[in-house]
Amino acid sequence: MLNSLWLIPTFPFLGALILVLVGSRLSRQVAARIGAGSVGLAALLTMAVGYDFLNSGVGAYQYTAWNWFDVAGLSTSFAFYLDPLSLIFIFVITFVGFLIHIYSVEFMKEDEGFARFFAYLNLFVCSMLILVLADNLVLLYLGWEGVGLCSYLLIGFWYSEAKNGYAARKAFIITRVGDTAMAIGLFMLFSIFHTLNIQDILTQAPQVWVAGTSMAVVIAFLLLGGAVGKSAQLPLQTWLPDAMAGPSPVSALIHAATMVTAGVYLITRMHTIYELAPLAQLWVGIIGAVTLLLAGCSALTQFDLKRVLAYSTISQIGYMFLAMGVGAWSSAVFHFMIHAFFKALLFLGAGAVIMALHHEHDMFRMGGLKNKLPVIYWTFLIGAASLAALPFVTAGFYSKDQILWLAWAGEKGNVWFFLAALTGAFITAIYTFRMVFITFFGKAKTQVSHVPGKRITIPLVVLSILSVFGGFIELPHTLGHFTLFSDFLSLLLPSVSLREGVESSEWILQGIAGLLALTGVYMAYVFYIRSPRISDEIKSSTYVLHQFWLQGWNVDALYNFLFVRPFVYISTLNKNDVIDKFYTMLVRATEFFNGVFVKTQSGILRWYVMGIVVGAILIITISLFVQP
Amino acid sequence: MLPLLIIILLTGGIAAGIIAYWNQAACRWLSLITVVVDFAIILFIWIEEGLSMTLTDSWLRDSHIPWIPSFGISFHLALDGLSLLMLVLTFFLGILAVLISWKEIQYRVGFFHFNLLWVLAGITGVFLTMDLFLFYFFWEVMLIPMYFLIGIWGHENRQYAAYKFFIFTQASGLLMLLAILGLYFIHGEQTGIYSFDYFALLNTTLSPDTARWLMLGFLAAFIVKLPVVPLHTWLPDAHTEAPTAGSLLLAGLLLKTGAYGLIRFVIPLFPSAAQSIAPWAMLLGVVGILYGAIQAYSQTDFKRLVAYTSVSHMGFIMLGVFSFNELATQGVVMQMITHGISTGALFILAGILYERIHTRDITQMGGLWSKVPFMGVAAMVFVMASLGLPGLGNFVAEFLILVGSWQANQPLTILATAGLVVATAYSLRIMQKVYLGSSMQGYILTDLSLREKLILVPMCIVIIWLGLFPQQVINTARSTVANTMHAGNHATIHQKQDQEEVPNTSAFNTERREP
Amino acid sequence: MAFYIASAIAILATIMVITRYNMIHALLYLVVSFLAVAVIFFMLGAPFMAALEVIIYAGAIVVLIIFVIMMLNLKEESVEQERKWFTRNIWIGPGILAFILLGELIYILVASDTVLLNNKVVDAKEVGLSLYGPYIVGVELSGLLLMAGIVGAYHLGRQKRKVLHRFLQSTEE
Amino acid sequence: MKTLPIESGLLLAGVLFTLGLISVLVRRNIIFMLISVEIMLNAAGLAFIVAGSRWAQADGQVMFIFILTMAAAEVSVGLALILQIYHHLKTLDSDAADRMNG
Repeated sequence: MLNSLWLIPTFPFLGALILVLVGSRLSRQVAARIGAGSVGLAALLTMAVGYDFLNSGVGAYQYTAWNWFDVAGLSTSFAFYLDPLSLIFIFVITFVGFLIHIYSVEFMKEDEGFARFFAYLNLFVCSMLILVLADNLVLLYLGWEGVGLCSYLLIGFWYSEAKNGYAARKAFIITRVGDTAMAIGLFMLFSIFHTLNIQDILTQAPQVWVAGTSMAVVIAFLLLGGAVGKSAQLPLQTWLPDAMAGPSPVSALIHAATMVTAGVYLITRMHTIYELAPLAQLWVGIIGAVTLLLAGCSALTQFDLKRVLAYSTISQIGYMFLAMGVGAWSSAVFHFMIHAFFKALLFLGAGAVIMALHHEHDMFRMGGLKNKLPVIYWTFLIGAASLAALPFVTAGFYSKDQILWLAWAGEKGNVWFFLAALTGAFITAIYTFRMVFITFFGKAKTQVSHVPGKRITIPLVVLSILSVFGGFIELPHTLGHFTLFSDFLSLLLPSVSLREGVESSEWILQGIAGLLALTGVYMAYVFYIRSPRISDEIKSSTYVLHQFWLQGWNVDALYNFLFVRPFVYISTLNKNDVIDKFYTMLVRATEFFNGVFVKTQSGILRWYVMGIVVGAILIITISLFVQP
Repeated sequence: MLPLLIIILLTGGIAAGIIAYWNQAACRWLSLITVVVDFAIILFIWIEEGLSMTLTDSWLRDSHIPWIPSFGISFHLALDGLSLLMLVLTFFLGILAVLISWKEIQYRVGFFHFNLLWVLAGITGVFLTMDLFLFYFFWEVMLIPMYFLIGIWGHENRQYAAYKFFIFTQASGLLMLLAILGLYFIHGEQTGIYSFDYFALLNTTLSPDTARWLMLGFLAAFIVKLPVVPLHTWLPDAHTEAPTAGSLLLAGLLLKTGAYGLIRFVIPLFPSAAQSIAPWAMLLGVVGILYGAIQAYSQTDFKRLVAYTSVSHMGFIMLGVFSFNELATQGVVMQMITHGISTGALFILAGILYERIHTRDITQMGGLWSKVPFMGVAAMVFVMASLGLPGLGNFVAEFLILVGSWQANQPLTILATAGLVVATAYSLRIMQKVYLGSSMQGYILTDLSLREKLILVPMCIVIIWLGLFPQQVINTARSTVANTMHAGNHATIHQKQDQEEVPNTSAFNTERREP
Repeated sequence: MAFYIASAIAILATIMVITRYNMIHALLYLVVSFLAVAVIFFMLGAPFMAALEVIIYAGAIVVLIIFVIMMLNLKEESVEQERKWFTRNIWIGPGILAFILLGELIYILVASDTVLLNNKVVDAKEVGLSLYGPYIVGVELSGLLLMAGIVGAYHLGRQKRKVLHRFLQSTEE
Repeated sequence: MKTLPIESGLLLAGVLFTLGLISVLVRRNIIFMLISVEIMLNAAGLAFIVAGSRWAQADGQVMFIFILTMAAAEVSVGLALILQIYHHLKTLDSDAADRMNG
C-alpha cells in the first residue's frame, strides 16, 4: 500500500483539474462529490498508507515520481518522503480537510462560484500535501508557493468586492517576503552542500558544521524568515487578520489548520540545523513568545468574531514556535495537531453562526444563540474550552500544558518563556470565553435566518470529539505518563532533556496553569455576563490602548508607512520613466542645434563667398603651421 | 537543410504578399502553412536528434556555402542545442503570431504577412548564423520589417514608437558592426587569413583593452536589444504601439536575440574581458530587475505594464549570463524560453481584450472574470508564471539563475530575490485591476473564440510542461552551455593567475567539471 | 625694369576697376589691366599667350560684358544705386580677409628660395606641340566645355513665352 | 630682358588675385562680381605663365589656354544667368536673390 503514497496528493490534484476544466458545466451535486470525494479518498488512502507504514516499522519511505531537473550538480526530483512527522501532517491535512470539504458543500450551497471554490480548495490540499511530503527543498518550495497561491485565490474568492482582492494580495505579498528569505536560505544550503535533498542535508550538516557556526545560524534565521512569513508570526503577521475576508471554511482549513502551520513543519523538519544554531533556536522561541502575547492582547479587543479567532491562531502558533524554541519538537507537533482540531471546529462554528445570522460578523450584534443553535453552541463551547485549555477535560490542556512545562523544565527553556506562556494562557482563556459569552449568551439582537443542516453539524461534532479525546494520547508524567505521541516521533525528533531536580514541580505548574485558565473563564463571566458595565468602563478608560490593540498594535499602519506608501509614491512619481526624459531631451537638443545651423544658410551670395574665403585662409594657415 | 528553413520563410512571405491581392484568407492560410512547415522540420530535428545529444558533439547540423570568398564571408549556418531551442520557440510563437492576427489585421493584409514572415526569417538567421558578417546582415533583416509592423499597423502614436525602436537598435547595431570589423582585421593581421567565420575568430588572442573595447561594441548591441535599464526606454513604447502579433514577436523573440548574442558571441569571443566587467553587468541586471518592477507597478496601460515586466525579467538574464557558471546559464536558456511564452501570452491576452473593449487602460477594466471566465483562468496561469510560481516554467528558470548567481555574487542575488516580491506585487495588480474587483463599465464581452482558445491552451500546456518537465530542454542546451562555460572558465583560470580577486567562486565551477 | 612698370600699371588699373561706380568705366580699366598683363606675358617669354590674352580676355569677354550691360540699358539710377551700396565701412571686413590672405601668400613666397627666371622664349609651336601631345584629352574637354557654355547661354538667355495652360494656370512663368 | 626673380611674378599674381577677391566681397552688383571673378582668373593664369616660363616648358601656357576657355564659357553662362535674374527680379542686387534659404 505504501507505494501508492504518490496517489495521496494526486487525488486532490485530479479533483481540482476536473473542476477547473469542466466545473462550470457540472451540476452542484457532481461538483460537490468530486471536490469532497477526492479529499475523502486521499484521507482514506492516508489511513491505509499510515497503517501500512506503522506495521512495516520501516523508519521512512521514499518514492520518486520523476526527475524534475538535473543541472550541473543541482539535481531535484518530484519525490515524496514519508516519515512519522509527515505522516502526522498528512493525516491532519486530509482528515480535517475532508471534514471541512463536507462542511463547505452546505456552506457554499447558494454561491455561484461553487465549482471554482472546490477547485481551489482541492488545489490547496494538493499543494499542502506536496509541501509536507516533499523530499527536497525545491519541491517543498513548490508546495510552499502553491499553498500561498491557493490562499490568495481563496481569500479573494468573492472577488466582486475590491477589499477582498486587496486582502488576498496583501496575504500573498507578505508571505512572498518570507518566501524570498527562505529562497536565499536554499541558495546558501546549495552552495555549501551541493544538494537540496532534505535528508542529505540533515545527515551532512552535523559533519560540516560544529554547533554555533555562523553559516548555520544565518541559514537557520533565513528559514525562520520563511516560516515566519507563512505562519504569520511577529514581523509578518499582519496578513492573517485581513485574510478573514475569505469564506469561513477557507479560514478554517487554511488559516487555522494547515497552511499557517507550514512554518512549524519547516522548522521541525530542519531541526538539526536549529540544533546546530542555538542562537537561531533561541530567537524562534523569542518570536513565539512575543507573538503569542501580542496576538493575545489584540484578540481581547476584537469585535469581529472571525478576527478574534485569527488573532488566537497567531498566538497558538506562537506557542508552537515557543515549543520549538525550547527544543520541545514533539510537543510542538502535538500542539499543532490538537490546535488544528479545535481551531477548525471554532472557525466552522463561527461560519455556521455567521451564515445563520445572514452574514453578520460583529459579535456584539449577536447573542442569545444558546438555545436557538444548540448543537453549534455545544460544539463551539467544547472547542473554546479546548482552546482555553480547561484542565483535565480538554485536549488543549494536555498539549499546551506540555509546552508550558517544557518551557520551564527543558534545559533550553528559561523563566521568561514560561512567564510569557503562562500570561498567554491566561489571556487566551479570557478572550475565548469573552467570545463565547458575547455570541451565545445575553439577549438575541439579530434573528436566526435558518438553522444549518446536518452536513454542517456532523463535522462540528466529529471535531469536538477529537478536541476532547485527542489529548489523551499524550498524558504528562503526573497523569499516567502515557506518551504514545512523543514515542511515535522520538526516533525522528530529538527528545527534550529536562534540567536536573525539576521533575517534582511538574504538578505544581499544571495546577497553576489550570487555575489560571479557570480564573480567566470566571473573569470573562464577570465582565460580560454578570456586569457588562465594568467592561465598558475599562474600555472607555483605556480607550487608546484598546484602539491600539484593536488595530493589531497597528503594525499594519507601520508597514504601510514604511514600505507600501514610499514604494507606491516612487512608482507613481516615476510613471513615465525618468530615463525616457533623457532621450527626449537628447532629441530636443538636436532640434535646437538644427535651428542654429539653419540660420547660416541665409541665401545671401556674399555671405557664402565670405565663407569660402575664410575656409581658404583656414586651410592655408593649417597647412602652413601644422607640419606633418 | 538549414538554409531551407530561411528560404521557406522568405518565399512564403513574398507569396503571401502577392496572394493577398486576390484573397486575404488564402494569404493568411499560406503564411500559417509556411510557419507550420518550418515548425514541423525543427520539431523533427529536435525529437530525432536533439534529445539524444552527448556532451562532445554539440553541433547537430552545419551548412557552409561561400558567399563572398574574397572577404572571407560565407553563408555559414550551424545548429546546436541552444539555437535548436530558440528556433522551436521562434516557430511556435510565429504560428501564434499568425493566428492572433487573423481578425485583428484587416488593413493591407498581404504586406503585413510579408513583414511578419521576413521578421521570422531574420530571427531564424540570427539564431543559426556562424558568420559574423551574416549575423549583422540578419540583425538588420530582422529590424526593418519589425519597424514596418510597428509603424503601419500599430496604435495611436506608432510612428514615434517605431522610429524610436529603429534608432535605438540601429545605432547599437552599428557599434557592433565596428566591433565585428575590428575583430576581423585584428584576426586577419595575426593569422593572415581574413575571415568572418565564428570558429576562426574564436581564438584570436587580443590584448586586454582591445578585447574590452571590442566586447563593449558587441555588448552595446545586445544590451539595447535585451533591454538593460539605461537603454530600455524603446521597449515600452514599441510594445504599447505594436499590433498584438508585433509585440508578441518583439517580446517573445527579439529580446531573446540579445540574450542569445550574449551567450553565443560575447562570452566565448572575449572571455577575460567579459569576466572583468562581470560585476558591473550583474549590477546592471539587478538594477534592471528592480527598476523594471517598480516601473511596472504604476502603469495603467496593460501592454506598457507587461513591457516593463519583461524589462524586469530580462534583468534576470543579464544577472545569469555574467555569473559564469553552468547553473546560471542553463537558467538563462530556460528563462529565454519561458519568458517568451509567458509574456507572449500576456500580450495576446492584452490584444484579445483590446479587440473586445478597444482600450488598454486597466483602470477602465475590472470584474471581467464573471464575464470571461476562460480568459480569466488563462490570464491567471500566465500572471502566476510571470511572478515565478513554482510548477510553471519561469520558476525553474529564475531559481536556476539565482542559485547560479549566488555562487558568483551574494549581495546582488539577495537584491534580485527581493525583486521577486515586487514581481508579485505588479503581477497580482494585473489580476486585480483587470479580472477581479467590480466592473464600472458594462462591457458586453464574449468569451474566447475557438481560435483564441487554440492559441492560449497550447501555451498553457507548454508553460506547465516546462515547469514540471524541464529536463528535455536542459539536456538539449547542456552541450552549448558547457562549451560556453568552458570558454568562460578558460578565462577565469587566466584571471586567477593574474589576480586572486575571485577566490572561491571560480575555483568552484572549474573543479566541479561536468563528468 | 619694364616688368615693374607693367605690373604697376596692372595693379593700378585693377584698383581703379574695383573702386569705380560706373560699370563702363570699370570695364575699360579692366581692359587696361588685361593689356598690362599681356605685356608681362610677352616679357615672360610667352608671346602666344600675350596675343591670346589680348584677343580673348580683353577682346571677347570684356566686350561681351559691355554688350550685356548695354542690353540691360541700365540708366543713371544704377550708378547712384552703386554709390548707395558702396559705403566706406563695407571695405573693412573683406579688406581684413584679403590682407590676411595676401600676408600668407607673401609669407609663402618669401619662405621659398628665390629662383631666377631664364628668359627663354617658349613660342607658339612648342605650345601647340604639347597642346596636342600629352594634353589632347584636356583639349577635347575644353571643347566640350565651350559647347556646353554656348548651349547653356542660349537656353538660359531665351525669354520664356508665357505658356497658358488650361487649368494649370498657377503663377506667371 | 633682364632676368626676373619668380617672386615678383607670383607676387603680382597674388596681388591681382587679392584685389579681385576684395571686389567680389565688396560689390553687391552681380556684374561687378563677375568682373572681379574675371580678374581673379586672370591672376591665376598669370601665375601659371610665370611658372611655365620658370621651367621653360609649355605646360604653363597650356594651362593658361584651358583657363581662358573656362573663363569664356563661364562668362557666357554667367551673363545668361544675370539676364534671367534681371528679368525676374528687375534688379542686379545679389542680396535680392535670397529665396533659397532656411
